[in-house]
Amino acid sequence: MNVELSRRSLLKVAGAGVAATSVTAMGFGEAEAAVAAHVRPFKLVNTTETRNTCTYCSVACGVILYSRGDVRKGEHAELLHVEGDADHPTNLGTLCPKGAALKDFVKSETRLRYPMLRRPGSDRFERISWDQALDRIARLMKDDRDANFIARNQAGVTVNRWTTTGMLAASATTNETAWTTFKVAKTLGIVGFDNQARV
Amino acid sequence: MTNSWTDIRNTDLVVVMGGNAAEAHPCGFKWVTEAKAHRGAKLIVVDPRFTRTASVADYYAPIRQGSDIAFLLGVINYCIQNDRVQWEYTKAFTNASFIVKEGFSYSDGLFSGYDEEKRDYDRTSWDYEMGEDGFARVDETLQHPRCVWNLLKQHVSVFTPEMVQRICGTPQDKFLHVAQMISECSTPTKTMTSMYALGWTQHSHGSQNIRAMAMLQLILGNIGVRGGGMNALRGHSNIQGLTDMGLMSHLLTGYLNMPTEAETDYATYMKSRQFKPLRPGQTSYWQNYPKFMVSFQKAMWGEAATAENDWCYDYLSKLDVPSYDILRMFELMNQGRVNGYICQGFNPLMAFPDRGKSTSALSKLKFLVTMDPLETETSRFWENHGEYNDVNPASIRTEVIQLPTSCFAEDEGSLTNSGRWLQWFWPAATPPGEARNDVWIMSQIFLRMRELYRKEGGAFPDPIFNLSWQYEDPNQPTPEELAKEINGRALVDLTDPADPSKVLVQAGKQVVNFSQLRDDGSTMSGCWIYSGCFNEAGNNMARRGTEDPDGVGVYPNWTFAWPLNRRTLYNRASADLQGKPWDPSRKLLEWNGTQWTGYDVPDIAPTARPDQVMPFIMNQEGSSRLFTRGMMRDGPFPAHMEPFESPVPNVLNPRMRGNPVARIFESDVARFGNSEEFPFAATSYRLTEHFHYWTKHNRVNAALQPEFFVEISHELAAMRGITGGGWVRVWSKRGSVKAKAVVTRRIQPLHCDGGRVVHVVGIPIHWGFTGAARKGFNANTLSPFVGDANIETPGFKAFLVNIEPTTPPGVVS
Amino acid sequence: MNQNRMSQNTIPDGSAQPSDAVHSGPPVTVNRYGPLQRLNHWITATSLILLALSGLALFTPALFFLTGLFGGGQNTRLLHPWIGVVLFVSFFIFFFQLWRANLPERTDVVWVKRIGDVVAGHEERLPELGKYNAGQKFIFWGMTGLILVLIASGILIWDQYFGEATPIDVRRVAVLVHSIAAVLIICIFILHVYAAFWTRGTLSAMTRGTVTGGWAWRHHRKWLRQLVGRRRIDPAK
Amino acid sequence: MSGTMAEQPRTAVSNPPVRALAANFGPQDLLRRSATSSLPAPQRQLTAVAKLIDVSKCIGCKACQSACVEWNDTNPAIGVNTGVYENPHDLTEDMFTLMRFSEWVNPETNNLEWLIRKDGCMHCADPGCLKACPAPGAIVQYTNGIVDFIHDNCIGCGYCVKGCPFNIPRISRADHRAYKCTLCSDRVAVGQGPACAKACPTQAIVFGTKEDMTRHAQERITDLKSRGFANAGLYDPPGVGGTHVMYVLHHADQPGIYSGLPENPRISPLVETWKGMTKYVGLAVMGFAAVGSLMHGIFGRANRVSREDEENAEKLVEGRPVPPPDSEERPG
Repeated sequence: MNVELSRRSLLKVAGAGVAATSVTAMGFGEAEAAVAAHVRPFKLVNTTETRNTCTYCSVACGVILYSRGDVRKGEHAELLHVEGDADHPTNLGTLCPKGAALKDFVKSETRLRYPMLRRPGSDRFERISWDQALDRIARLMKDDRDANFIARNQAGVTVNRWTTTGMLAASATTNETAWTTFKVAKTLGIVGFDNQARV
Repeated sequence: MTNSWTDIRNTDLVVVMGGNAAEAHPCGFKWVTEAKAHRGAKLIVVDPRFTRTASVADYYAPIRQGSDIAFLLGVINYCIQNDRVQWEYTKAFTNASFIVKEGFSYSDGLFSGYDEEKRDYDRTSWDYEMGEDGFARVDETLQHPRCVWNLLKQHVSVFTPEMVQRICGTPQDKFLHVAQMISECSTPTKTMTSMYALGWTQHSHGSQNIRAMAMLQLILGNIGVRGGGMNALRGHSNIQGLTDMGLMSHLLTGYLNMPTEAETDYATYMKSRQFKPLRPGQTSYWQNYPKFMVSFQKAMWGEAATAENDWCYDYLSKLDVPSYDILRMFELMNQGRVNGYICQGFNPLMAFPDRGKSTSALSKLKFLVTMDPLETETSRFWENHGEYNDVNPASIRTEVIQLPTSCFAEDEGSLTNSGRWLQWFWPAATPPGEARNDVWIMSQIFLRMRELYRKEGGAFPDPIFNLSWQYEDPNQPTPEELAKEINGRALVDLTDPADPSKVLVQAGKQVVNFSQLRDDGSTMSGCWIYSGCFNEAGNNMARRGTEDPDGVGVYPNWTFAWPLNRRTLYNRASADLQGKPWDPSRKLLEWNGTQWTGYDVPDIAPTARPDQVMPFIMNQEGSSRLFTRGMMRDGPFPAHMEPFESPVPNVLNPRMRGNPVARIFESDVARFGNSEEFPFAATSYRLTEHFHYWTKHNRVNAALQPEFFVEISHELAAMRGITGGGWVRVWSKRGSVKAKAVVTRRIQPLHCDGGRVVHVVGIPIHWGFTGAARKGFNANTLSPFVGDANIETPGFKAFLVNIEPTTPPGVVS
Repeated sequence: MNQNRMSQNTIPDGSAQPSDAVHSGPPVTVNRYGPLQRLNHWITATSLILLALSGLALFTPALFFLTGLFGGGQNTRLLHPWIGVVLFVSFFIFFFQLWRANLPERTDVVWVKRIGDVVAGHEERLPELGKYNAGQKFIFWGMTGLILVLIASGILIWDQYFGEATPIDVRRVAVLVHSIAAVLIICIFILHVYAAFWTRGTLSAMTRGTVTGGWAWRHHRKWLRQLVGRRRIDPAK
Repeated sequence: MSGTMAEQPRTAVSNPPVRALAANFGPQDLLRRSATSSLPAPQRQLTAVAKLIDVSKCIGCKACQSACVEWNDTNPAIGVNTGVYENPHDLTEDMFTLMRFSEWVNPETNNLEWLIRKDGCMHCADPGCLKACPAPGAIVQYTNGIVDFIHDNCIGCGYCVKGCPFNIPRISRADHRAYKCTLCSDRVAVGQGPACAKACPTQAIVFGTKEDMTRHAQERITDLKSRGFANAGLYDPPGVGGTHVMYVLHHADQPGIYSGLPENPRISPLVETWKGMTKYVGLAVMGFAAVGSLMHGIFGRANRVSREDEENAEKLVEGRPVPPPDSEERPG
């Protein structure tokens, strides 16, 4: 992340609701070791901060993700905590009940981990490899496209429609993902192409 | 949103109608509380339910779901009757003075040209009278009987407070109180903002709900000004982006659109899009359409797109219907005419209307591919979950492939928020197991198909072979590569037309923004409206400048807003014909005699004279439209239309059911219920504790709102012998659900036409059969399969149900 | 003479229990408590002491150190209510054996009136007494009442199991009542123990289970006469 | 009016630190310590802090609950719907704060008002929990007003629950220790506001010095009065010496309508008696009893059985004539 976060201490900022005089009175600037049995040690110490955007609604609140490890250094990283980005003009660090619990979305027990296949008539999913999954998808799609692609209409006009396979694009993916998806879907001639804008 | 979230702080009056901002967008709603605290702004909520937003409102008025147009036209009528109109704005910046053709009429709730057979209008009479000079005729004095203003005046005249009460069930005194508060904003120094969402869009007449408020905002002079505007609170984090990027059946990127069968070649296609100005000296910015279109085609097919082959115009699919939207696709699916479906992070089984139909449709597929970070009901639609998903897996032949994707915390890229800000974000965590990001997955599908076509050949492979795929690692294009492609670059040196010796942009360099795009194939740009997001200055979406000159709420250096980093659309309308701000204390732009200056990027040519060039540059008129000509299928003015399932007949025309031109499929007509069998008016909605069907997977939100429930009034509860916390069965013509009952004073019976009492049943969505929360039934088991006449948004907000006490799921009564 | 005869023929009611018996000496010994009764008594006594200690530890910070005896505050909090249950059960097994012998009689009134002589040890100035004197009866019934109060109030503030079921203001009353009752029962306990020591020869009743004839003659003569009388009729005894 | 108003206190003006920081207060700043008589007087007086909850700005979104759970890593159970919006249905050891909803029809306007109050520890200046606590150092009060539980010292007796005038603390079924809002002492100690206040979307919850929070409250009250809430006011109950969590109420004259917010909370007289009179009198009585009997034992003459008693017993058993009792002697 290329942006330095503001490091103003709550009680030192004008408008933070605290008179400047109180700052030292509250012990700021005076270093005393925290006693474990007393004030709990601050849990974000030595975590990696990352600027991100809440994945839910389109207020698009700024969030800061605190993790152990740094993916940008190629390390394995575990998300520890999520908090609103105080620098963000819209949410000023605040978050709604969903945003405040983003960590539990990321770490949900029902997160998917492996490609799965459900065979016709089966009552369960079975794990498959990415190659199996992707080759299968490519095959299914090509066969359907080849079988049902409408190159020309009755009038002989080139229409290039593929109506028998549809696609719904995700609403929480990035514009860059959207562009990739758009290119692939429109190139194949998928006209049954839509997104969540309506729901 | 025409304005930004942070701009709401500048308002004097917030009207939340057709939405529930506090509940659905709490952090955006912060700016309403800011306006209240610091400007003394007032908040009005008009809703069938006393919502969380209403709990902090200064005034609340109840309304029957689906009757918003009558209410809004009533307010417009009130403003006209009481001369509460921002006249200077209305005369100069709207088409009030335009004269409409002879033959246009409106009676019995229908406009001229209705064909009951086709369920469609012949819209030729809905247009301006054209003068010999090729421009539309106007009457600045607004005296002409057929000028838009007089037609509007007449159109709204029936919506008296009495009529509003008959239709909406809103007590007259409450309606008048609201109308009076709103009308005060007609002075140039008072602005009102409209915050709406799915409460307006999800009706068979959704677009007209919004038109009605937009018209009101225009005659009050509230569009383009600080603290004003029409603010659509988009639902998903990047749904604005996906719409901008054109991930829809009838769209290309940047609101360019797909050709139809009638547009047999590029020239024909372009003819109907290069709009000429309808008034002298106006901008009509869409005249630049070819520049954006050609640059788009070059972005798609690079070298292959040439002037000779009309920039690969034929690679584009040509539509035989207005659009293959989700409703049409599921209808076709249910008819067995769709074989494959790919759900990229989406849960149609839960999110689409008439779940029974969705299940049957999905069961007819050959294959279904789902891409999602989480389990979805859709990917497990074939799995039996007792009463919650009563299907027989053995009889469902659909092959399902479920792909695990990364989520926001593991991704990088930009999201476009409701205020059109493109905000770049960075990854913080490693995806679980083998989860991969969507770009990789889509690339793999494409590359593997392309490989198959190379090996085996097949149906029209040209676009596939020629699709521009110039990435360092074709298997995994990087977000930067893609963003740069979206922004666009020069393919050859771009020289200054005035002085060919001067190179503006060198070949291969990023264009600074869409003003540099050209229609001769010398530039490419994936999405013109985003152009400027990633130019030679770098990734502007990653900017995090927090400065906000004079605290106006513009934040010009925070990320990037489309178009051209403009934060408030139509912002030139914030100043009068001399270029002076309507409200000096709320200056956004000002004409300094030679050009526009101010806080925001002008939404007009910087040197366009205020007295000559009107603010609405995207319109051929140069002004905004109170009368939309033939642009909307269901009328140039909003007309009162009932939902297809309504507890009361249409007061204006009892024979008229729903939206007279809304598309309905044969099979669905049979699945509409009537008010005899289903006496209660249901509406579905979201709760603040949850986000769609995602947060039920999250233990914290599941704990905050664990179980599916419905909300009813004490009166209805007494009538049906229902107790709070007890189980009820709610059923519509399409299905039946069981839920806990929340009996509340926040829902009150409405007294409509002829003393008819309408009881409202509130049905939150959010529950399903996967995740951490309790298994629950789904609101869309009940909702009807019908969409808006213009953009096919399903009508989730107004339908009919019945209700009775029952036993818990699994217990036989 | 006649008197003697008579007194030897009619047996006075000293509320003796079946297990009580007298054995000719010298020295004469009298069975006062059977083995089970003694076990019962000591279980009750022990739990009462443990309860007092753990209770006091939580009653005032000054005595919090007593929690050390139970392996810390958490254990003290955990054990105290369970010991209470033991006390309750054990005491009431005891109660049902002794309650009859502790029913008040006319002589108790005299005993109370002459409490001065009691404390001074002038028992010759008191009427002949049955198995228990008024003081012992007072302790018996006092314990009974207070234990009932303590168990009831104790359950109300046993948060781990009954906390949520009990309204907060009820719990507040209960905790007050519990502590007052505890203070009283501890006082009675002290009185009981003291009396047992002060009245020499008493302890053996709860240790060996027997007292000397002299002890019985001095403190519970009517009870002794009853036992002797029984013996006449049934020499086997 | 915007001109005259001071900028609203914003708890979330800063992002949390990630480098190690020394806590700004600790054991040396204790004003009170449960079950401890000999507490050294604090060397310095920290400025009193306070959390202000403006009920009139609260939209009941439960972000505070969510943020609280996340910051404190608690694990609230997934319950059921019982016909109300409260979830969970009461404060628990895993939910330190709870939105309480009440639907109230204002008799004056006949309009419905949905009164939503964030319940939780009030951080009383005179903390009943601390007064009731028997475990030395299990509950502490810092000179900045924060009342905190030191779980290592907690014995789980639940006296704090009874002592609290607001019925706030809860005992964990899992580790048998008492839990409640700590006012995020760990955050305050590094210059951050409480997690709930930072999250609160409408900033209905703000945090700062008590002085500034009181001033801010006055501005809010002025605004509310201008909107027709004549009885708007600040809830800072004197009965408990004032609190470090305060409410702005639109109907300050009747706190009871906000899901039973106590009219005039004070430590229950029962608790006062229990922790006061009973303790002292009780100890005195028991002491007196013990000492008294001991004295009597030492100085008083023990009640011994005489030789004569034994002989009389033997005579009685053998049926030999026994000297008639004194009582029979006297009349003759």
